[in-house]
Amino acid sequence: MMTSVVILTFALLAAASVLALVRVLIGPTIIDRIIAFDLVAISIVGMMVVLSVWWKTQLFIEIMLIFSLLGFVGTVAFVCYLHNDPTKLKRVGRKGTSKKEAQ
Amino acid sequence: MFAVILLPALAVPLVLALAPRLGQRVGYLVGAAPLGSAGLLAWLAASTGSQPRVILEIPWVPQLGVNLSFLIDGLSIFYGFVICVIGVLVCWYAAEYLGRKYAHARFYSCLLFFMTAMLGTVFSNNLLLLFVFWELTGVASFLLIGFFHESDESRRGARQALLVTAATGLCMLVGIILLGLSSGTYSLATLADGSLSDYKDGGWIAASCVLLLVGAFGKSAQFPFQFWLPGAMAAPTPVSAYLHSATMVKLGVFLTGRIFPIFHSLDLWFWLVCGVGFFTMLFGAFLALRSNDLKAILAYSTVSQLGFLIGAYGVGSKTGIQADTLHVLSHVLYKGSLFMTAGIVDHCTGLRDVRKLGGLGRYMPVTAFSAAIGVAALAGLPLTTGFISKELLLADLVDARAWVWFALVALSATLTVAFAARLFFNVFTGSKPEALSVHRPGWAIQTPPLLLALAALILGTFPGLLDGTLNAIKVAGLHGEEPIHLALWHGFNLEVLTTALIIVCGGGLYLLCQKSGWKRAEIPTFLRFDAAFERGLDGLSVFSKRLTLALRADWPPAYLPIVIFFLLVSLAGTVAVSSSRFFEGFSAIDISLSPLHTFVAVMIAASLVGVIVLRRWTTQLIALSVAGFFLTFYFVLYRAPDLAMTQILVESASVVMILLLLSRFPSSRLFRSEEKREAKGRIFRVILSGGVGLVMTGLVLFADRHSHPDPIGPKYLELSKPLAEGTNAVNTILVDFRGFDTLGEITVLLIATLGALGLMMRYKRGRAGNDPAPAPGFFLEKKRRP
Amino acid sequence: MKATTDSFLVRALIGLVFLLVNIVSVYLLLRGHNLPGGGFIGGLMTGMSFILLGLVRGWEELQRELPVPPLRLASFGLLLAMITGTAPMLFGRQFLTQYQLHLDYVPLIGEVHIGTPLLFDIGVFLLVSCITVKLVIVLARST
Amino acid sequence: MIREILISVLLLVGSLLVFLSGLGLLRFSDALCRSHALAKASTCGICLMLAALILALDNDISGLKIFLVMTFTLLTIPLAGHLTAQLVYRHEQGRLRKPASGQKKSAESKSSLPADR
Repeated sequence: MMTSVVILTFALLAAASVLALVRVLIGPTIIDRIIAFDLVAISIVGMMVVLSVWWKTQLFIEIMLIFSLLGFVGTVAFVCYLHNDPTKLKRVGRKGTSKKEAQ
Repeated sequence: MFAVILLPALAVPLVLALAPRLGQRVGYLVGAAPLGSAGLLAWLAASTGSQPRVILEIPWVPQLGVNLSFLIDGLSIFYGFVICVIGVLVCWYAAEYLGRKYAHARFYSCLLFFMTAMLGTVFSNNLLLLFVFWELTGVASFLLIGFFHESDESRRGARQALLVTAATGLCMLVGIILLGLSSGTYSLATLADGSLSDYKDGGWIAASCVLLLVGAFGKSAQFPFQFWLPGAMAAPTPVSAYLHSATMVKLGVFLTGRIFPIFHSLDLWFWLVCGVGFFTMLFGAFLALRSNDLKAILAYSTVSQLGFLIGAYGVGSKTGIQADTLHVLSHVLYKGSLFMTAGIVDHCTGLRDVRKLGGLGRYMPVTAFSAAIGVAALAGLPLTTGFISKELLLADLVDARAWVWFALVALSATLTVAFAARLFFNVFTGSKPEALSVHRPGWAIQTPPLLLALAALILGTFPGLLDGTLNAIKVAGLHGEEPIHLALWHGFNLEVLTTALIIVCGGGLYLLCQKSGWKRAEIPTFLRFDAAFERGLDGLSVFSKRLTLALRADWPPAYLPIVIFFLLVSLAGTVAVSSSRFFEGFSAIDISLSPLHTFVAVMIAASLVGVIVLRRWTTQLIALSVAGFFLTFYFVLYRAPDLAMTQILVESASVVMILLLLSRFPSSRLFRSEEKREAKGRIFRVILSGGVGLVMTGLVLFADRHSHPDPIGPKYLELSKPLAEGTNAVNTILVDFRGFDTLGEITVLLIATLGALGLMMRYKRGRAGNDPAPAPGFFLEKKRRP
Repeated sequence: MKATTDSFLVRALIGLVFLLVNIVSVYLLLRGHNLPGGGFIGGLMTGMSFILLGLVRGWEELQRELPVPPLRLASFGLLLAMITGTAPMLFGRQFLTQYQLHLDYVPLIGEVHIGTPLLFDIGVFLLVSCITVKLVIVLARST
Repeated sequence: MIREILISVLLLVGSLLVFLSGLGLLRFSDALCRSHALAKASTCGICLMLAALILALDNDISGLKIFLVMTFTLLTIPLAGHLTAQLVYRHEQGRLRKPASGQKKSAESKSSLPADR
């Protein structure tokens, strides 16, 4: 019973991270990518929780904490980077569409 | 024994302390050091006699067979005396020659350092130790030649001398190692009496003999390497008198003497040594005839006399050498005095060009007298030691029936007579050109050359005095058995006839050239090896600059693909070559994909594809950190928490730093031009990275199949608890078992940070405009001003 | 990265996050010998927390706030590691021999097991954290 | 036995929530809503899973630590969401579409945010 639950949870988390990855790849603006990056971090933490539930070990508690910390630091870093330089936000498209956007 | 070698070196601190106060007179005090060494040496020679005795066998690097072992035998004692006695005279002469304004402390400490190096070379028994001291003399000569470091010419001369002697020194080192490997020992004493045949593989012996001789030729400025000696004349005259006539250039002769007992039975010995020696003698004499600067003439004459000395070793190879020490002694005496007189002339008139000098005899009679004796000895006129040594060499040549060399020696002797006569008559006699202002030199500066000249004269007229000492310092393997008997007159034989002929022709040649006013007396350009050497050096630096630019070392995206491409080609090549052995284990791999691992691997691959596909730097960075997160999760799957933590922390720290770096560029517009250029190389780079990935997987699989028989991992796990009292093996290894590595790592970390700070600070100031050179390597700075 | 986010919320909470992270990093450092953790990881976490602080509050202010210049602390860390390495040589033992001490009745904590590797680890901790902080500050302020 | 059931329920609900936030991330039309989805759903999901972990590892020290992890995630993820939302808001100012007054209007209004490949 327990293993089937673990497998199902894992599948769900994996699906979440796949979705997040898709968003990272196609995300129109950078902010979508940042959000997706954060979700990836969270889904990995989730996976670790499932693993430690399955293996009944306490080893991974610190790593979960570190992962969430680093997810946060990554987001803050990207946001601060974008905050100072709004030009990066604009759409830099192919074949000159960015000119039209820029006005 | 140590005292003899180290006394001059010990005197250096003394000199450094006293020089500021004593100023010029410190020279006399410095003279005491070689005098002390000479005294000690005399006591040592008296107590041991001249049988070769190895003293002081102190192991220095036992694994390499290098030990501090010194050898006392006739040859080394003789050279030791030459170094010390001439050293005293040179110090005395330098005290007078260097006026107020020169840095006495630096000069004398270099000189003493040189003396120690010379004594060390002469007395060392272990070949590698000899090499060490050999290179030290090279360094000392570099310092001394470049004493007037303001003038570009002396800097060039010093660099040239160092490069040539060091290069030939390297060849010598290879020769020494070859000899050591094939004969099993580096100590000269055992090598000397061991016969050549019993060494393991004879093939190497010829090679090591040639290489050792190349080292000797380089140091003694023989044919291909003779151009550095005239260049070294930019040194102050005491240095020229000491290093470049009496001692340092004699090292090549000394080495030939040392390795004579080992290699003389080789047939190539006769041809190589005599050939190079006597050809250099002729070549040097020819160049001396054609040069005008006083010291240049003396330099080229030294080159030719060294050829004479080295050739002497080649001649007597069957019966053993007769009186090589006599040849060396006579050359030291007259060449030393000639250099010193040249120094006095230069000191008093400030000129060194023979054509502008004349009639100085009236102003400095004592110098003229000693110059006359020196020139007579150089030309080999009777009543001087020069005559006796030339006679002996000619006698050897006649015995050995080597008529080719005999003619060569005779020819170069006539040329020597010609330029020797020019040296004396054009400078000291004849009318004094009015433009010349001459002030009379003090008697103190004239006595050292006078002493040397008188010694040459007295020993020339009464050679018998030398018989006792020459027989005493015979070396078993080197010198012939029967005692030498020197006499002024050996009766009416071929040598006397040729000498008379030489003198007459030489005089005729001198008169001929005098009449033609020495117009053709300048060295043709194709013979100017030193100019060619300089051009070679400059060409080298230009080539390297162009190469770095061609490789676009400053624009990483351009040269990284090339580097990776070659990595790929080499790896793929090795795999292809040994493909059978490489792939034989692969069939046994069980491809059981656990769903979890594959999922994570797929995710990593997907996010990396994202990195390639996405356009802008920031988006690529996000995709990259996603890949990093998944990679860390991989470690978690393998139950490696420490590793996962470190990996993720380092990775996100670097992501933040890259972001900071990115925010430095005002906007991505700046990269427009770069990105255009990047686009077309993209496919090539994708294939390249694919290739690297493939090769890496291959290597990993290969390594997996051939793991080490008894890996150390498990041992650490067992020992971690009992020894280090810690259950976390990763940390106990880091801190306890391999604590030393960690210590090293954190030191490196600190140093690397300081380096990085240096670069970043420099860049910051650069932008503030007050820093002349902006940070190197930031291609932004160089190519385009944003 | 001159001005950072001006949202009040982040500025207020970052202090709490900073505190939490540093507690965990010291905890990781101290238990390093027996459980996953250790000098490097602790040092990096502290470094990250300072980076976080700098990101939110601005680098100049962080530079001013730092109690002690980071490079000096880093070199002190190296010195500490060096001392723990060379000290045993004074007693005739080999370089870097480690000593362990087992205390049973420490008043507050009970049974404690400390040793010189801990000192070594603290040295590493100081060095790594200060280096990360210094590098990031200089990199940020040089834009 | 009850513990097993409780753990599995918590785990399933938690991961479901995280999955939903992923889905939301993909389905929502513009960045603001996406940050909204991220901030709320995934935090709750993670906390539930951590609670399951507390139950799974029954020794109390690790429970305390997990509680610390829980507070940390509760603290940071919404903060991240807030930051991104603020950035989007500051960047877009007036151009965000009004709250959908009528169903019709919101359907046809394309995402005003410029898409960025």
